[in-house]
Amino acid sequence: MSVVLILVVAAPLLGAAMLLLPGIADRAARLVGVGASAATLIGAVVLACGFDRGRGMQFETDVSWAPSLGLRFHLGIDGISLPLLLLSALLTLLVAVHSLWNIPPGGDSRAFVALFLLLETGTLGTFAALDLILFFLFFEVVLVPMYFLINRWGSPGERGPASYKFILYTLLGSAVMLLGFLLIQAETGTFDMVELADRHGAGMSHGVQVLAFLAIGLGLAVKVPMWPLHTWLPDAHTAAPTAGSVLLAGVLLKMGTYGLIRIAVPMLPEGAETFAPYLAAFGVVGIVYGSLVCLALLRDPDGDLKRIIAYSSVGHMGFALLGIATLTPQGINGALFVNIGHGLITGLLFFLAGAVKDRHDTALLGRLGGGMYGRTPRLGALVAFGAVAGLGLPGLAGFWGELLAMYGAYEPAAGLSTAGYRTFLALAGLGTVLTAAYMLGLVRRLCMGPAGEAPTGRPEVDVTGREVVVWTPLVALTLLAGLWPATVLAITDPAVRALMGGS
Amino acid sequence: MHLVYPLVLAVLLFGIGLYGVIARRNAILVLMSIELMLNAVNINLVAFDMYLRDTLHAGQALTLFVITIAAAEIGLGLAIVLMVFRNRATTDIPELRELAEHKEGSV
Amino acid sequence: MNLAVAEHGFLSPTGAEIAFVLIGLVVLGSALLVVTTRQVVHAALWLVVTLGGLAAEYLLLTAEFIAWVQVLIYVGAVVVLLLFGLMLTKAPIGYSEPPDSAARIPAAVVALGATATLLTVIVDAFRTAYLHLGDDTVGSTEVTGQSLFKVWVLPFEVLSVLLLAALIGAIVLSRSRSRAHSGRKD
Amino acid sequence: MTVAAATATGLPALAALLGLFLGRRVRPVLIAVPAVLVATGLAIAVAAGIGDDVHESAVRLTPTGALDITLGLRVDGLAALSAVLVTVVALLVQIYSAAYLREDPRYSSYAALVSLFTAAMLLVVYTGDLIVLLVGWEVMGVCSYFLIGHHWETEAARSASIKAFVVTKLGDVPFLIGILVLGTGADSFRIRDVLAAVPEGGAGWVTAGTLLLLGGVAGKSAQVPLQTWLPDAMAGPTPVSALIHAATMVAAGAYLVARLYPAFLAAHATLIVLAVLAMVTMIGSALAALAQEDLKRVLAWSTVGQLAYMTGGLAVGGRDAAVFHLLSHGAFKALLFLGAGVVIHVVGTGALAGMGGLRHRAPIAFWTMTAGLAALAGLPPFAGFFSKEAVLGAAEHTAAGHGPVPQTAGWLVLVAGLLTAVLTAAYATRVWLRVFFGPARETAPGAEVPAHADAADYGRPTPAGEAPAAMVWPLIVLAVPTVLFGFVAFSGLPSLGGDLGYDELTPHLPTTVLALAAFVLGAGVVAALWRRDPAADPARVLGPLRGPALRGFDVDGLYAALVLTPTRLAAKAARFSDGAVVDTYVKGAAQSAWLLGGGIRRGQNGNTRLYLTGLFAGVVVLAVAVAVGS
Repeated sequence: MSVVLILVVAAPLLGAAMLLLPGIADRAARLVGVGASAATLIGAVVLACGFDRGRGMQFETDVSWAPSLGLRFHLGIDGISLPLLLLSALLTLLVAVHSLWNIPPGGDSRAFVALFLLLETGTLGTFAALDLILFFLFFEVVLVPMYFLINRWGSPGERGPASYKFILYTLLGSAVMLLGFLLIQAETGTFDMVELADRHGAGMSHGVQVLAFLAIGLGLAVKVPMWPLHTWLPDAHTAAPTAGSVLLAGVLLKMGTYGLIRIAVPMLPEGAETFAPYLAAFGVVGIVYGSLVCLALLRDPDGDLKRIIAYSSVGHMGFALLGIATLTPQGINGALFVNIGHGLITGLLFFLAGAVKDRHDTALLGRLGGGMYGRTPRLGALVAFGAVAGLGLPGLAGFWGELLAMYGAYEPAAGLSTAGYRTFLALAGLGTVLTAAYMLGLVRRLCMGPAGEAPTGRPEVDVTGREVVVWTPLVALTLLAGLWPATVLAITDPAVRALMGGS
Repeated sequence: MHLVYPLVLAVLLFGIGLYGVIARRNAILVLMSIELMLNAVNINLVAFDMYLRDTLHAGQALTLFVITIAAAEIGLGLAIVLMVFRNRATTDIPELRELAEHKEGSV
Repeated sequence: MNLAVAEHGFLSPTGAEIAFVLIGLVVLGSALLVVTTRQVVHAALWLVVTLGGLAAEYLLLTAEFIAWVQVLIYVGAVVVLLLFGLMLTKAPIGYSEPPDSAARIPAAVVALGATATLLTVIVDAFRTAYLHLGDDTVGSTEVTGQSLFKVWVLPFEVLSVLLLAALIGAIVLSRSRSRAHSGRKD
Repeated sequence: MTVAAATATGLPALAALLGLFLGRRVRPVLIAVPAVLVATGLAIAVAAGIGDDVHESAVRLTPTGALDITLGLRVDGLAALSAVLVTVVALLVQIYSAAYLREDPRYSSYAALVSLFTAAMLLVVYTGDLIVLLVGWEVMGVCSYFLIGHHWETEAARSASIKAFVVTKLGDVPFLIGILVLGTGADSFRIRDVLAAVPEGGAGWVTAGTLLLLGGVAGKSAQVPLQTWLPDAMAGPTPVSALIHAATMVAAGAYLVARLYPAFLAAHATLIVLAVLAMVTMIGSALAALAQEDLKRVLAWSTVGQLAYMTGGLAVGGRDAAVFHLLSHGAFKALLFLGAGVVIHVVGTGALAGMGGLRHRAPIAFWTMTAGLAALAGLPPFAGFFSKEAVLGAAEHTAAGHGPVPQTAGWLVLVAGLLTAVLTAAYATRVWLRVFFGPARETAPGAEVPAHADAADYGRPTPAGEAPAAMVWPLIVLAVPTVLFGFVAFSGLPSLGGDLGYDELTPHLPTTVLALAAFVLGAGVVAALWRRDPAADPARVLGPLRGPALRGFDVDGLYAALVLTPTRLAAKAARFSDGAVVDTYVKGAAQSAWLLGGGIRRGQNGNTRLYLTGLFAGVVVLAVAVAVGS
């Protein structure tokens, strides 16, 4: 019964609840937001300090919640969920600080702050849940605030349809996932993730495992997003406000891959083995496909900057899928590292995109002009840094995840065809080249070229003090994770080995 | 006597009543068909009461109750049919279409 | 063992069974006519024949009290009410309903389907069941009366309340001619 | 020893970080130059003290779930010598560019990037782990991208920078896979374990791994399939070309092969492929160099040729010869580029047409570049002659049938080497004559800037004096090794880690005679053509070949057709398919929900009998189902 973890998960909820009190002015609401998310981050850091890498699940609380349904309020974190917990706490704090000065029009700031605090509770809960239904519950709690964030504070043009598509698509996916959970419970009689993971699918016949994996896999694949099920992501990102985009890309996408690693792979080994090649294939297609679409968007004058970054997320998460699909410890470590790296880099990219959009009143490449090196050199340098990190330059956070995923693909787990996975490896390599092409094309389109005058006529202000405060942690962590990958891998590796049954 | 005879009679009567309820246009004739179906049920009850040699005579008591309720129901049914006739000047069921979904109505 | 020649084989029907079947045929014929005749009033009259036949059936089943109640209430009150209804709705004598084959076919299909299902199920279940109607203690009025007022007192009283409610309802509905017209001007 | 190497690598990196952050406030020179100076001192100390032994030190960088990645150094003779070359050239380039780009607004970021580049190169030189080598490898690529794109105002710089990075990245993909192959084959990513795990007769994974590594080598050292980016990279500032595209980065490919030489020796197939690559690159680039119109592009194509010499030397088992050529080439090519910088600074344009009779206006540049060109052409006393001679010697040794390497590789490299020697002599003399002799052509300053030229150099001819001291002084420093380094052939380089292949550096009679004949032939033909008509361009000797040679044999057109257009089409198709195909399924699902709803709504037409029929029909069906089911 560890209070700290419950506090960490509940803190944002309390913050949101406090906002319901009357008399909280606009400014105070934003401060409450910052306070709550700061408290959560501090709690998460305390957890990290007290975390003992040797032991498996820690800070557990296991309380019966609905005996009739066999539901238990079971929280706990281990090497896999701790980094993600820290990442979402950090990103939410940055969003809170960002929202101190910059809340898009569309509703009062109290609602805005309450919503993203609720979102934080959902994400933290998902990463800490150890009971299938509790996981599902938090998985769903996340959707509603994100829907409102996009619907009310999004860009006026496409926010309506984009938010509908986002919530309906993901709801359908998670409904299918719920069926999978119920099937597992029907076969094994328990919702407890730890016990199911230790059983490694014992007590479930091959057919059931395959069916359950298909259902859960589909539900999670929508969230990852896997290639054919990804069309909601670009629309959601183009319509979402900066805060929404950062949280959507930084944290929500991780729940899909985390679910695969925590639930699907360890609990349904036979299911995983049958579907691994397909997952890998779709992942690799996602990588190449994402970068191709970005290339096309670059050449199109009304291609949207945020849409390009959204498709780059499809590419990055393709690597995570490839890593998971290899079913090897290094592959899964790679997938977890991609999660962390992608969270930091794409978070930074979306913050930058938001800054560019605020300065130019448009995100359309055709009207953005260029020459940011000339007019706003520091912002241009940051965009270049983000793009270079995004294309997976070694020494920055983006590289290690992709390297480990490819390393896993080179030598997949026993039952998988090495020839097939090596072709996936080659395709993924091609994907990195295409990623490099469109990322540098983006830098050329935005930053290089004659300075010229600002398209909006307003004097262009370079990076402001406030923006520096929000972005420095991301830049610093990208460098730290890039130069010293052990910060993440040392935590995740023992947990992944334990999860994979020490294989 | 074989229990089957009353049961078969009840079923056939019930079938005819059912046909009447669906096929008839005049509301009152529909009420008559309902009477037929209720009587079919009564035969069933009485037959089973005899067959099970029930000490409580539940079957017969229930038949009595059914008869009373049927009477009450016919009373009300006719009152409603009269109201409908007074307002719509017809008792043909197919013409009473007020509840139809408006063709052009959007959601 | 062959059912036909069993102890109470079908091939050796008792007198009661023969009478039951004959009256049954009469009841079914008249019921069919109630449902199919185009003369509305004829339908009501055929209904009387059906209910009378049923009362006879009850007698054969030694449910003597039920028979008389049936005759008294159904034939006496209900059919009369129906006739009043017909008259009040200005269904002229000799008025025939226009043929409505569109609804007839599906109705026939559904009715036949239901009947066939019920028949198969019941015949299959109660093929060998046999009613011992010998001693007449079961259906006499005295026995029914005792059980009615000893065991079924509460439902009996509730029923009376129900009848009262139905009575008031019918009166309210039919009497509201004047206020209904004035009330609905909006 | 390894601590000194580690600090040598760390210092420039630190200087880079400081430079980037303190850019505006502190004079960039004060950060960059001292750091490189100390690094040079350390490198020289390490090289002096290394002797024959190999120093190893490693600490685990990170667990990965399978093989660990170690952060460590492996300092041997090869690494020490290369590090000296890198640090010396980097120091000279930093000093040179301090003067060359003094009034450039973005000099601080430039200096920081050059320091970061030096740190990355030293990391590649010293590291003991293949994955960390890849990290250094790609950081160098990104630094070259940023430095080529330094003058991002001009379109040439913009496209050249992306082209350089994407082409090298294309080469780096097989490079990464090759590392994975070697790593899993030797069950460790450390170079020491990989070399130890290579079986005597060679193995499948060794050949596969080394072949894949060739992709990265071809990309980074601009060998045939991926050489198109180097000539365009001349759009970057000249000192950058001197440092990155002459001495260090491009040599990293050859250095890697030398570093993993036992593995390559065991894979004969790889050596043959390497030999063929080297042959084609040598001849093609020499022809292209002869036909170029811009001084820096001539030097760029000649670098591609000289690199092919090194890979040729490696292909025929002459590791020591190749490294010897790497070192000497690093020296004299850096000299030539810096000299070219001075010449362009004086004349104001990079085109050969605009130059002539400069021996009076830029005397120091004249003498030092003469030494450089002589070394390049292979005139005896200079370093180039001895190193090229060593490579030809190794080739002849293998061609004669000795040594483990297949004979065919030997013959290929020998023949190509001699042919290239002729062509090199030709274009060296042509450049020498056209730049320093003949009538002084006065092209108006600000003449139209050829597309690929380096914008910063143009439009500022300084009639007065040759160039500031800081630009001229490094030339002299580089001239010393260009002249004297050749005599190292007799004493032999400090042992480069065991007797690997043919380590005899002293010139042999037959190859020396052939080489001298080639020189005389090449230089003589060009001199004769020049004497007959000084104004005309001696390149007309190429005749029909001149056009394609100028355009680099249209490899760019080939790439555009085979790679760029299909990618563009695939991109359009992907975007179309995303919008039309995948999305229509999603929208279709939504639409079908609407239609279903509409259909059911139409059923509610108010006909009560219809409802009753439906109801009873349902009941009957259920009853039948239950009856049949039970």
